[in-house]
Amino acid sequence: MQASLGGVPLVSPVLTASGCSAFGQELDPFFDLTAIGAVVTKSVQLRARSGRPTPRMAETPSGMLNSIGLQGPGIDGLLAEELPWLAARGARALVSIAGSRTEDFAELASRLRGVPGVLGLEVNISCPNVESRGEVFACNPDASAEVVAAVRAAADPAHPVYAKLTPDVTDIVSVARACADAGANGLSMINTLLGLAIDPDTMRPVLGGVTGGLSGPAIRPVALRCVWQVHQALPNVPILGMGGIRTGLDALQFVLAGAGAVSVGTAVFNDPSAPVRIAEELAAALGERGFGRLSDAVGYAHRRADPPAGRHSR
Amino acid sequence: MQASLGGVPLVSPVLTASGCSAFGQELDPFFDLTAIGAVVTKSVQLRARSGRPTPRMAETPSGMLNSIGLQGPGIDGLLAEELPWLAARGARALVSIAGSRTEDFAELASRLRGVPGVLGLEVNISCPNVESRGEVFACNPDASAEVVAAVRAAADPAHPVYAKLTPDVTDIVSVARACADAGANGLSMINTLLGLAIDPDTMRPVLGGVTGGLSGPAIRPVALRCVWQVHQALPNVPILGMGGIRTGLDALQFVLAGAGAVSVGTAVFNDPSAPVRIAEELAAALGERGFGRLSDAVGYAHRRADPPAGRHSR
Amino acid sequence: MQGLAEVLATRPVSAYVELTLHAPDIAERCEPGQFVSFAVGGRTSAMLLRRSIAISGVRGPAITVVVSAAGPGSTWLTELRRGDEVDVVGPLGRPFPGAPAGAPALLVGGGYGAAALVGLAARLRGAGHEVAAVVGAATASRLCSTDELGRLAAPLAVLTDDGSAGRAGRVTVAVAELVTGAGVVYACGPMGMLRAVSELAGARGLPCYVAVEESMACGIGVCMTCVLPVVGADGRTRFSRACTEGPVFGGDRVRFEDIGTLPPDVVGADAMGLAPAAAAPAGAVAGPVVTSPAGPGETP
Amino acid sequence: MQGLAEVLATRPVSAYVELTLHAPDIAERCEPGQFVSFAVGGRTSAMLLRRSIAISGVRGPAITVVVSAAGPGSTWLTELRRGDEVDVVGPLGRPFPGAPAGAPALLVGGGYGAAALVGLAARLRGAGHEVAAVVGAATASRLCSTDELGRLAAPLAVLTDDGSAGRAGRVTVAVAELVTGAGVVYACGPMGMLRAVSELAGARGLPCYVAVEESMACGIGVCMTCVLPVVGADGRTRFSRACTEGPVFGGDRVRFEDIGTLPPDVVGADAMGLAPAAAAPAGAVAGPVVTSPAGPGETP
Ligand SMILES: Cc1cc2nc3c(=O)[nH]c(=O)nc-3n(C[C@H](O)[C@H](O)[C@H](O)COP(=O)(O)OP(=O)(O)OC[C@H]3O[C@@H](n4cnc5c(N)ncnc54)[C@H](O)[C@@H]3O)c2cc1C
Ligand SMILES: Cc1cc2nc3c(=O)[nH]c(=O)nc-3n(C[C@H](O)[C@H](O)[C@H](O)COP(=O)(O)OP(=O)(O)OC[C@H]3O[C@@H](n4cnc5c(N)ncnc54)[C@H](O)[C@@H]3O)c2cc1C
Ligand SMILES: Cc1cc2nc3c(=O)[nH]c(=O)nc-3n(C[C@H](O)[C@H](O)[C@H](O)COP(=O)(O)O)c2cc1C
Ligand SMILES: Cc1cc2nc3c(=O)[nH]c(=O)nc-3n(C[C@H](O)[C@H](O)[C@H](O)COP(=O)(O)O)c2cc1C
Ligand code: FES
Ligand code: FES
Repeated sequence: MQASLGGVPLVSPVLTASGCSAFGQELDPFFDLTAIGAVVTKSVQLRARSGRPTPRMAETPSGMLNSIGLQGPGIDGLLAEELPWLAARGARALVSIAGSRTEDFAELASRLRGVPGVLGLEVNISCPNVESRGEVFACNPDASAEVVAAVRAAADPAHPVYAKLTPDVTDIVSVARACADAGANGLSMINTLLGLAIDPDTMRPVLGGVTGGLSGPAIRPVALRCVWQVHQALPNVPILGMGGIRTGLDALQFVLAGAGAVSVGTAVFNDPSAPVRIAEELAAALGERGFGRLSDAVGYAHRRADPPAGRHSR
Repeated sequence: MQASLGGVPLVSPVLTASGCSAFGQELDPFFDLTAIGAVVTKSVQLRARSGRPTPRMAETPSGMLNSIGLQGPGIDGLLAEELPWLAARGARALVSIAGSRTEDFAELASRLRGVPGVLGLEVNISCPNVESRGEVFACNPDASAEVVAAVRAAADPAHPVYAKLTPDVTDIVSVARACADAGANGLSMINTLLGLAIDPDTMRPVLGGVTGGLSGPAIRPVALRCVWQVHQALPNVPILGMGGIRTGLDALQFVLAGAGAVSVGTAVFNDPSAPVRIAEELAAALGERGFGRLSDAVGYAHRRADPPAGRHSR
Repeated sequence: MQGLAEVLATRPVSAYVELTLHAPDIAERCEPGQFVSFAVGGRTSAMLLRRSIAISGVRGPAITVVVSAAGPGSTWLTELRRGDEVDVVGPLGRPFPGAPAGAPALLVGGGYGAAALVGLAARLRGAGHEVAAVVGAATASRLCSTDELGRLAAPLAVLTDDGSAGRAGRVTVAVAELVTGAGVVYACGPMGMLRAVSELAGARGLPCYVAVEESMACGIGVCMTCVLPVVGADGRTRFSRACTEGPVFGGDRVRFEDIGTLPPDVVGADAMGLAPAAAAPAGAVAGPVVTSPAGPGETP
Repeated sequence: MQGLAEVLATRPVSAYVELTLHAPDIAERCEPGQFVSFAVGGRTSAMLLRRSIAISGVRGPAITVVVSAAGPGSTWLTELRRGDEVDVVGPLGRPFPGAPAGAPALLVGGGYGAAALVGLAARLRGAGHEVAAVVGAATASRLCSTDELGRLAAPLAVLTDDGSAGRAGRVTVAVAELVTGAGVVYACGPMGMLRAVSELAGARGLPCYVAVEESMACGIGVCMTCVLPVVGADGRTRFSRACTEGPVFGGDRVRFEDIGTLPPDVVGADAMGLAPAAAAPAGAVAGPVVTSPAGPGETP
């Protein structure tokens, strides 16, 4: 079931999600890492980061809150150990980069030029978890565009650059458009929603970071709405869709809404082999519905035309 | 457990939610309508509305999408039948009003002046379901302030005016502040999140209205975050908190985050007697934690002080 | 009435499962055509909404329902075991109205819809009415309650689309034959069947009552998700709630062809199409304005 | 390794429930100190995250776990019935290291933590080590595995805070007495107990291994929610994952007093406090900058 990410061919349209697969090593016992589209790595910054104090998680109805604070080895550690490990196994990495200043993003992009096994870059302008005095980049079209342009300019021309958007904005289409105009080769949608949980016993927020990012099936309808609106407005901009995907039929909804590929994040915590299972289920679902190629189904739900000759049980 | 809504005393801090209790009559067989804080009525407009074509609902993980389109009898029907029915039984109504123009809201407010049984007004500037060419009022601080000011001016001085906010904004605090500055006596938070579901068989959006409002436990962390942020910024503005409340401990979280009263909506579909059950559970939870009065607990999680001498099981 | 009912027995019935539940409060007050709604999935389930299921029979303090495993919620119901408890609300909705004095009744059931007619057949026979019945389904395994109705109705015509049981063909074929001898018609099953039966009865001026199905979020009349266009006594069409104004409606009152649409003559339809800035241009047909969402959200 | 395990038996054990599960792949490879993680709540549950439970024993192709009903997930596990199937992943985490040759071992279990020591006691005895044990709990009903450990360890000291069973007092009292005769100490139970035992062992320069508990979203090392400050071989403190670098750590390596905080000397802590606009003012202690969220969200 061939797919692609900003023109780069993928063996499968299903990828992991940044922060839900570390750097791939821990998932290796559960499935063949070369069988999925790519491992999307934990957002990395220039310097190593400890991350926030615990508690860093709270379970919520059909979801969870996390406040990790982008713990990670930093670009040097990534280049020295994590990426070589993946490349040695023929696995592909979509490297997620993050920073609190435009220059940081640009430097990260250039450090990753020509690195073996790196498929492309996911620019995390929307992760809500790390302290900063300013606003989330992705809440501001201009700030987002600035980062995307800088990354596009500094990055390896062979690396597609995907800008990752937050749903916590009044008009996600304006941010999407700004990123596309600034040279993004595609858009990753959505990051977590900002949420809170209070422990009824301690009567304080559960998370050390007070608020945290909400993910999992609970947010799937919001993620689908964002993909729908952005594809409706920018039908030619490739979308990597994510947010609560647990089954092939969930992934199918994202494809029909306009996503050319999907990421599976929180569902991996419930089912470590979810990415390969979901890819199989998606392939079967597309076949049953008469889609010869994945690309025929992308954005199909927007088009008024009758469904193809495939099975319709309703 | 006394509580109040913008200064007006309530017999209980638990109310129904607009659109989840029609006008109270259908819930009468399930619990004593005079025992809850108030019935928050389905948003009414000047004219009767048919509402959207079906399908109008889709179940989602720990929640649901709805696209009703504000079906209702219109203000004349409300004044003739629904409100008199409630007043005759000694039940209190917080009347939700909606419109597509500021003048509509003002006229509704004036039509409700002095009407028996009416406790106050909830101004629905954020319901995402009815067609209009313009933006949702509550997505724009100025538009919201304009409506609130007009309603406050036209409404019965004895009626507290609560502005109902949407979470689908970049900065809910700016909208909250604009409403408070415009004279709102309190803020109802949150309305539904805009979401979408696609039927994998028809491969079209499930809802006739394409997108719909997401509600239920799935959105509770987002609702709590909104109450937290607004109470943090505007500690003296009363908050009616709602969004996925199913148990007394859920309600307690909203109180600790800053809500002086709560609405229970989608949970009623699962448990028609939820409002009275939740009120009992909340009262017990407050007592167990050493809170003599509800008001002592409002916003407690923000204050660094040690918890009162109540039970701490951790 | 809301509470926990114990599952007394569970019995496979062709492709369905019949559950017998100890629910004295419901058994004592329910009437044929009414339904109950179950909380599904267990205490920690992500399925928040109740599932509405017709009451098929009453045996003393127990009620019976026949459940077809469609999606996850109904499937969960079919997996309940003897001794389990299930949270049920009911009886809900308006039952089948009585038959005109002495009128011979024709009952038409499609798929599991036939189960909701068994209690009605017994009640009509008890009141001295002649009862004939037509039961149909796509295939033999989807037939339901043919034994029970066989004991109560004469004649009983059984049809399957694929001819795997009874006569081959749709129920409407048998209805057309039997309707001439009937004085009142009752039907329960898929919408298409209800429409055809209503037309057959209407053509002969016979009173006809149909029990409809519409997706229900609350089942108790507070959410407005289960509406369909129904002509009222005043001749005006309104979006009426299947769960409280129904599920039983006069067959001639339901605008089957308009279900899922917004007919311009529905009460309040005119208010839906208004552009915010200006009133709808004169003469503009305020038809179903199915535009994609206008920006980030739609104003109220 | 991931799959469905059948519940072979379920037995109440004081305030807990012992489950015996048919899981040959896990039984054949697991070692004392490792854990498994269960999907809970059933197919349609809103509880997405797995619950981590220590492996208490192995019997041929079966493993046993002892579950304490805390919240909804563990409560669901305690309600499993014989014949039910449960989705389990494991064995997970790093086991207890071996004891130094000939060293007499002291095992210290708190509450259900004692269950994770039974397999270890058997292994150590099998390798010729003397094994003494101390088992404690708040009250008699919270004690666990006293019989099993009684058969494997001598002496076995049993204590309860409220004196309702064995000696009255905290386990540390008995540990202080028995630690002098020990060459290695193993402990599993509440964090406070692990800290006290580690200090007692450390004071005598004894190797000490503790199995910690931290809230786990994934249990397999991909989410970074289960970290605690642990001093590495290079002397530098890192936020280490309890699920993969643990759950067993050297007692002297865990900075118990800093759990739940961000000590400034943790690797990468300096990067956390940086103001976006300018570098942190010289000399500013980049301590735990616990400010409330800075506006609608926090930049990465
Ligand atoms: C008045 C009435 C009586 C009914 N009687 C029976 C009966 O006797 N036996 C039987 O097997 N089924 C009956 N149904 C249909 C039954 O309610 C649906 O099959 C069931 O709700 C589908 O839920 P699910 O979880 O299997 O499917 P899903 O598709 O997962 O359901 C998702 C949501 O949509 C709603 N929904 C989906 N399909 C329907 C539908 N056809 N009708 C109502 N709600 C739906 C569900 O209630 C749920 O809230 C009746 C429905 C109504 C309205
Ligand atoms: C390595 C390890 C071994 C354990 N061994 C056992 C055992 O043998 N027997 C036993 O009864 N319990 C054991 N626990 C604790 C058990 O995992 C928690 O009690 C359980 O996860 C709580 O889930 P809940 O649904 O009951 O509570 P909830 O509070 O509803 O849990 C909500 C979420 O927080 C997590 N969580 C809450 N408390 C804990 C905790 N103390 N540890 C880990 N996660 C937590 C849950 O996993 C869940 O994701 C162990 C935990 C760990 C980390
Ligand atoms: C524990 C955790 C850590 C995450 N870390 C990151 C991150 O570092 N960078 C990022 O862009 N998104 C991060 N995310 C967001 C996910 O990549 C994804 O966008 C979001 O969780 C929605 O997808 P899901 O519901 O499938 O998990 C994280 C999510 C979780 C649950
Ligand atoms: C079926 C349905 C109809 C609703 N109608 C309205 C409405 O007319 N006006 C309004 O302000 N909110 C409406 N809401 C939003 C609720 O009042 C409430 O803000 C939201 O559902 C979150 O609370 P909950 O999760 O407890 O339902 C509706 C919600 C549902 C589910
Ligand atoms: S299902 Fe809610 S009104 Fe009928
Ligand atoms: S629980 Fe996810 S990394 Fe340890």
